[in-house]
Amino acid sequence: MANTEKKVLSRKTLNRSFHHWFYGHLTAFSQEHMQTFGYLTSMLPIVEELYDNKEDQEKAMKTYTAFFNTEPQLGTIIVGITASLEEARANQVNSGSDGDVDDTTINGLRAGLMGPIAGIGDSLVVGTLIPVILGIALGMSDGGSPLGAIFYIIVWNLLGYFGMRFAYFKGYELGDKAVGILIGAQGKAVRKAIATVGGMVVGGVAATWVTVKTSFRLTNSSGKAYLVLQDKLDSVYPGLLTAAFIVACWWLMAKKNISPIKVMLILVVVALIGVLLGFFNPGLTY
Amino acid sequence: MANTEKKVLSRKTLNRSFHHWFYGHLTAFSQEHMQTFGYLTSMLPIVEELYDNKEDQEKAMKTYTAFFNTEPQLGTIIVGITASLEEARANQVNSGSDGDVDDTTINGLRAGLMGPIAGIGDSLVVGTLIPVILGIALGMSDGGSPLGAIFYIIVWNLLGYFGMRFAYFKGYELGDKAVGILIGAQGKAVRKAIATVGGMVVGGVAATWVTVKTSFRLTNSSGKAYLVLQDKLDSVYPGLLTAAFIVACWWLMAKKNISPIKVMLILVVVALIGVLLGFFNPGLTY
Amino acid sequence: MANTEKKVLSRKTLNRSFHHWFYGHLTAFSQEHMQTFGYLTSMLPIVEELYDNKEDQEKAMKTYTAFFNTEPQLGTIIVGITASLEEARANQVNSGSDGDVDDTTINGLRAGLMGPIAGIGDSLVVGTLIPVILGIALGMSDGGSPLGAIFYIIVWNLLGYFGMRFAYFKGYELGDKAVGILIGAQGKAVRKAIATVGGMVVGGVAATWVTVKTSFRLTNSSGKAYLVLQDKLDSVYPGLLTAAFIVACWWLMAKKNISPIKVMLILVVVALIGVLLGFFNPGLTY
Amino acid sequence: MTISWIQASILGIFASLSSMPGMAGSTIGNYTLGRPLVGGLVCGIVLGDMKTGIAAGVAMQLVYIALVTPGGTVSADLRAVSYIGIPLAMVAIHAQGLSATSANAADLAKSMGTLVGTVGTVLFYGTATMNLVWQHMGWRAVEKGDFKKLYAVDWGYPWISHLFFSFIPTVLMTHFGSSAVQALKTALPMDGIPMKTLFTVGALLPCVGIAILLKQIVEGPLDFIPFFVGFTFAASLKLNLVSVTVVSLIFAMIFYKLDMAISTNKQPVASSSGGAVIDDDEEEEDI
Amino acid sequence: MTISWIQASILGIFASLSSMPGMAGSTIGNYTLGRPLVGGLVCGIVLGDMKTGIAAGVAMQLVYIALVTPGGTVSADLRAVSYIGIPLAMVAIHAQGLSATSANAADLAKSMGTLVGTVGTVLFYGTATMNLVWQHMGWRAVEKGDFKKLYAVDWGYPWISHLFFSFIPTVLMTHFGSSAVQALKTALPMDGIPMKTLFTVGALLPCVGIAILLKQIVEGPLDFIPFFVGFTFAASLKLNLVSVTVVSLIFAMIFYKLDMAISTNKQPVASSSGGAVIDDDEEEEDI
Amino acid sequence: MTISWIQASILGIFASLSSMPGMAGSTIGNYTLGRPLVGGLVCGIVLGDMKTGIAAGVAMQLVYIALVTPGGTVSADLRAVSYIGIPLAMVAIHAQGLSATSANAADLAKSMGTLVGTVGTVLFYGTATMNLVWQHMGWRAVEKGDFKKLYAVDWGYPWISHLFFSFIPTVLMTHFGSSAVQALKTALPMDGIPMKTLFTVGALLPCVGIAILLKQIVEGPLDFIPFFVGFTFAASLKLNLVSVTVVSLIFAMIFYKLDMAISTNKQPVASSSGGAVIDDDEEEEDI
Ligand SMILES: OC[C@H]1O[C@H](O)[C@@H](O)[C@@H](O)[C@@H]1O
Ligand SMILES: OC[C@H]1O[C@H](O)[C@@H](O)[C@@H](O)[C@@H]1O
Ligand SMILES: OC[C@H]1O[C@H](O)[C@@H](O)[C@@H](O)[C@@H]1O
Repeated sequence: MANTEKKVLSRKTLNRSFHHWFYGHLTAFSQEHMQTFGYLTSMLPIVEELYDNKEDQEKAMKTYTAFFNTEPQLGTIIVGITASLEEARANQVNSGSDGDVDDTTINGLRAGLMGPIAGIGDSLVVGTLIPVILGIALGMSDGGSPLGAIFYIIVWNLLGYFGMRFAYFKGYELGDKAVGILIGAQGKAVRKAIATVGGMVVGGVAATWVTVKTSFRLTNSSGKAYLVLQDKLDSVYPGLLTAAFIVACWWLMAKKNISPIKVMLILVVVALIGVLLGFFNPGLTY
Repeated sequence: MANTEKKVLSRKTLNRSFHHWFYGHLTAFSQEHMQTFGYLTSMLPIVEELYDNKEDQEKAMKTYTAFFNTEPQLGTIIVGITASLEEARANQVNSGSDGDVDDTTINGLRAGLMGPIAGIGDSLVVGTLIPVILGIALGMSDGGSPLGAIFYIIVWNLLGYFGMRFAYFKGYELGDKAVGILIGAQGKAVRKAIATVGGMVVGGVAATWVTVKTSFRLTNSSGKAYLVLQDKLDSVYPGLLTAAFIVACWWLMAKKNISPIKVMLILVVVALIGVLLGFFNPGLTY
Repeated sequence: MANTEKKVLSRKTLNRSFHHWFYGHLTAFSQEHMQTFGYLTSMLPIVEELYDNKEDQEKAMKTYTAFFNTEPQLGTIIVGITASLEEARANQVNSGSDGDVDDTTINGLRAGLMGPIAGIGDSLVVGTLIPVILGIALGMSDGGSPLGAIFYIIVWNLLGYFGMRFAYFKGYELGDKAVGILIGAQGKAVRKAIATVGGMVVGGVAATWVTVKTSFRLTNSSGKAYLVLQDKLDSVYPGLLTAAFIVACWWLMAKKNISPIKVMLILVVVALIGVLLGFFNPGLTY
Repeated sequence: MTISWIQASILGIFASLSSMPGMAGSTIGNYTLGRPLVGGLVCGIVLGDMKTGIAAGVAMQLVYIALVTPGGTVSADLRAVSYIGIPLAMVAIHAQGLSATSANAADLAKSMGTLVGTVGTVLFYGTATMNLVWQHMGWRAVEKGDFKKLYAVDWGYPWISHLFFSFIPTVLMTHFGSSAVQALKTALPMDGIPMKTLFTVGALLPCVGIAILLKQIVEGPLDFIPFFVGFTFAASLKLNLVSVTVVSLIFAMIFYKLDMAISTNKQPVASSSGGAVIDDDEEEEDI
Repeated sequence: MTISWIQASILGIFASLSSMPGMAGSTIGNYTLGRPLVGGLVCGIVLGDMKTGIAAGVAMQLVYIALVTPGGTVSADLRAVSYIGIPLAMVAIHAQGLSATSANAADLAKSMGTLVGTVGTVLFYGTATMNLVWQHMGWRAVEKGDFKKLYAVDWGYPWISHLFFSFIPTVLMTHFGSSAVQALKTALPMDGIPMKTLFTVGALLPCVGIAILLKQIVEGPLDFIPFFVGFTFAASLKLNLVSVTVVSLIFAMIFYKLDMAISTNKQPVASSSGGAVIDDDEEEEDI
Repeated sequence: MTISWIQASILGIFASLSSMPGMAGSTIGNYTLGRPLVGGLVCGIVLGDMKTGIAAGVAMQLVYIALVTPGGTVSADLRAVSYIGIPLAMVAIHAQGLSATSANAADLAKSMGTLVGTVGTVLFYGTATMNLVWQHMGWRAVEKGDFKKLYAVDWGYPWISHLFFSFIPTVLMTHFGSSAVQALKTALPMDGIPMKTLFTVGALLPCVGIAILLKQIVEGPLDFIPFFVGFTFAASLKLNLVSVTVVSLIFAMIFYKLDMAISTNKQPVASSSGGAVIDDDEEEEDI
């Protein structure tokens, strides 16, 4: 009964699967099932091509009804990996052999990867890469220029689309061998390198775009200022006040576990007190 | 006769001991005994608390009449270590046991540590850390502003006081285990890191605060200068002449073993010749 | 018949040999024999001193009629090495012993070293060191000043002469032990370090001395320019257009294997099209 | 400046596309259209004042530069920030007669946008909850083996959730909100404490955005160093951000190689001489 | 400008506190009050011209920025520099009619301060020698077991040494020295060779201070590199010193990690494959 | 500006000395006198207008900054660039009435010099080929054991090759070429397409020079980083090249140490746990 013809997924099917994921990973999001439906629509073309009879298809699809959630960009690699595993399983089924790829393998791997990749992806893609591109784009938006926004749209979408495409096909190609690369020593070193770029660019963004300035000054009787606090502070270290406020916010959140929203409220209080004391003054008039 | 109750130095006594050292390590300095009396006054509260009878106290104090000298800031750790060893010895004595902490151990350790720590401390604390803080403070003294001096007083004294406090209690806590940390691989790497900061800041201090300028210029018949040597030199490398003089002084001292005072005398001669040749001219008038 | 007196090359002879090489390594160059005649004239004083009888001299000189070509500056070390090997061979011959230094050894070593050293020397000395010195010198040539050229002449010739001298005598001293140093791990690390300096300085040279500018601008009806492309590009990254052209040229040569001359021709075409489109305009008039 | 029904509807569509679970996929939707920088461009075009739109977008982008939504935990809703906050901020800037590219306009935008964004998180939870209805239909289809229906569940029905939680709120708030904002001018004078505080808060808010980023990057005190070096490059040397990025690459390369050197180094050590040196990587963070 | 007995006495007390073996402990005394930067502030306040005091202090601080006194080897005495040299320099600056913050005033201060500082080392040796008397009393107390007496020996009696070697010299030299300095003006004209040389020497002296620091840091030619990079940052990029420090931190971090990588690396190598690679750290210095 | 027979002859001698296989040895000849920067100085002195000479030399030096001639493969002939191209360029700059130090003069020089340099490679092959004659004489001498003759072969006879392929072409082309260049002015107006293109090409040509250098340095994409960091330092921070070099040293030191750390690291790993980690150095280039 063994069918010796080995099934190989067509490029066209893989493309469809990828695009289903690219578009639909979050569209039907709920707190309960998160990306599960996105996953199902991505696997559907795969399953339809691999299994000729309805029953096998249903059985295969059931695998992917298990809960799934990860960072969608980097997570594309998991979809690619399961495409490859599904292919292997289909060939087992067709050849009637008792292979080692089954429901448990696939879902174990999916569940094992989705956590780490959510962490890495959220911090590297959403938390570092996007802010870096945004930071650069902000620098091109001087005077209300649309250049920055256009730059961001193009660069991010090219990186996003082709990066995810690359991840999908790399995942398909490597199958479960992809796991090592994502989590091994080299992966760690790459993350360290990206974090370095991220740290420096974020510093640059802070210095370029955030400006906390005090209006405090001491004037003598004739009205001439003999102490302009802001200038003194900047002569110590340019941007000192800005840096101090950022570090203070970081400290409240990271060391005191205060939520961002509460920190914002604290800033409102600080602003009010500062305004009352004459430390802050935006200097507005009609 | 063994007394099972283990003696533990009270926080108050350790504090007193620390403050005696903080204040008095050098006050009665002489070339012969150097910091020995400072050490004695630091150990006195310890010894008084640990030993109830006068005889034991005298015996313990005798240990610390041995010559002692090290860099006082970093050296605080040694005082902390001996406080801990003395405690151990007192417990041996009280329990009547033949312990392994005795005069020889303590003085061996004191003598073994005071040399390296003098070297490390003199070069890192007095030779690098203080110049770095001073260098930064100089930058805040523009136009005769007291900001720099105040900055130095505050930063150095906070670092000095709490740093020494930390060293004392770390030493007490770790006992003789502290030795490894000070001299091991990590200690070396930390020193390398500090030396890097030191080197760069000293370079910055030199460029910001030292200015050697030549007044040499060639003028044509109508009095217009067609060669201003200082400008030419700065276009090659800003501060070239300053850097050259510094390296020359370094070379005389480091490679020719000429003492700083002799180098200063050489500079007097160089200045005289330079003035006579018109290379140097401070350009003063009443 | 063994002559126990060991021959040692005199300093004077080594000096003559070195100077013959320093001057004559390429003077009689042909595509067929390249540096062979330069090598022969360098070895002649050596051979004449080591062998008293004509026959031995002829035999020794024959060794060096084998083809030789390498990067001449760094290659000096090979001449030094063979001077030392020839000395060893002469002592074997004179003592009548059957030593292990013969024609084959010497020419094997010469042939084995000349390739790698040509590669290293061409890229490090001619391709990195000289451009770095030239780059610095260019910076001193502002406004047609001869300072840069004079700087280059002095620095390069001092480095060249004493560097080659050092290589020669180091080669003589180490004999065949020199080989390891040139090719081992430390040699590789040194090359990496030099390449880093090279890369950064070349970047500096490019930014300082190469200027590709577009004259493209959009003007409104009243003639005021509302988009000056060059300014926009520089606000994204100063020197963007220059950098882009350099990378494009690199890409054509390195990735498309197009020869420099063809790339130059492409630039002529690009210039013509750019001029016609108003992208480039040197803005000349009489 | 007023916002017509048509303009409000276009903004409503963009709100639907760009929200978290939005209808354009997260790459194009939330991560592109949802970013305030892009939202500023869109609002600027729709409301016919691109300059103000982008200036307001840039200002808000800073506050939300670090917005990550791990596991669907949403601390601010970008559809509200970008397509309700920015239009209202634009109206306010016009009403107050501020120059579009002034720091004051930016501060006003930040305060307003942040308020809207924080309040707007309710829209996110609304959308996600309503999607449960369609997912329920999806499970039934799966059971029946009617897989084709999944496409409708994943790509189609959620539009209904967005009609209620993205489109309608955006249309209403931008259309009517604009007159409310106009009224503010008379109520709160510019040199009064409330407005001064509002503008000051606007200037302080991006500190939170940057601090959130920092939280992600900083694991030990040493991790502050790249941040401050970048800060110094930009603040003291006036390097622009592309240049900062270029310079940061050489440090990235160094740390990459260092990490590789240390980790390939540790392996044989670990196996041969025990765990003594293993944790020096962690230790160094504590210095 | 003259210096009254009262002003001179206050300076004398500070001299006692800040000398090496000084009465305020080395942290607060020698390393704080003794530094010419702080001395300049004190003298400025005492003599009623803070600006000149600080400017002179800054100038001298540069010459002595590297002052380390290993094992009690004192090459310049800071009590003399800070509390005799600075006051006299202030008087001279006034006498010559120089602007307090001019380079010329600084050069004058450096020359004068260095002279006084070098000569003043005799005060250090005097103090230390006189302390032998009290220490002798201390040993007797130790023998008798009268330990409480050690407090007087360590904290009290040395004040007597300082009366003779810090207080009195300072009082006399500042009080009378000021008129001597005044007389200089007529004796040595500003455009004569001696004054020109004096001022030039003043400009050159800090090179020695920096060079001493360098001597401490530089062990091989490679150690010059951080120095020159820092120099370039400040000279060519006009970075201020806090900024230089911030940037230096990333290099410090790199070298720390490199050193750790190399040393954890060497250990297993050493034990497994012999000493061949051990000394590459030293070798590199020789390049 | 014209070039007399005497001036032309001096240029001819320098051409002989500085060519590849030139008569002054490669250190002094090709690598010193042959470099356009030095050629510009020489031509400037010979033709009595140093400023224009150096400006033209600087311009051309950029195009040929990377000129390496591996294994006698010569892509441009420096004798022709430096001693035919520069003089003609100087004449052209004068004829066109351009300011010596203007960008336009530089662009003109680059275009002209590159043309001459490329065409001039024929002189190199001529010289090298003619040298075969003297080498033939050399081999005969070697066979006869008449070694002293080698000096004449290596140092003397090649002058004859240079008479034909360096001296005469230089003399003729500079002397007569100058009038040809003068005639160009009337033929090609400055605001016409050909001249505009010529000048634009001149501005673009150095890109090739730099790109050749890059080709040598860049082995993987990571190697672009130092280049761009140097570019940023100079372009954005206006650091001059000595300063760039100084800053580059600290990175050089880091990479040196990293490489040593990695390579001493690999050895024991390789021998103990197999090849698994060996090729990470190569791998990293592929990222
Ligand atoms: O945390 C992983 C992942 O969880 C959810 O799917 C969303 O919040 C995503 O934005 C996030 O990336
Ligand atoms: O050298 C160690 C130590 O010796 C003496 O105690 C004094 O000179 C100190 O300043 C120095 O730190
Ligand atoms: O490539 C090695 C060497 O070959 C030839 O001798 C010449 O082209 C030299 O310039 C080159 O250095």
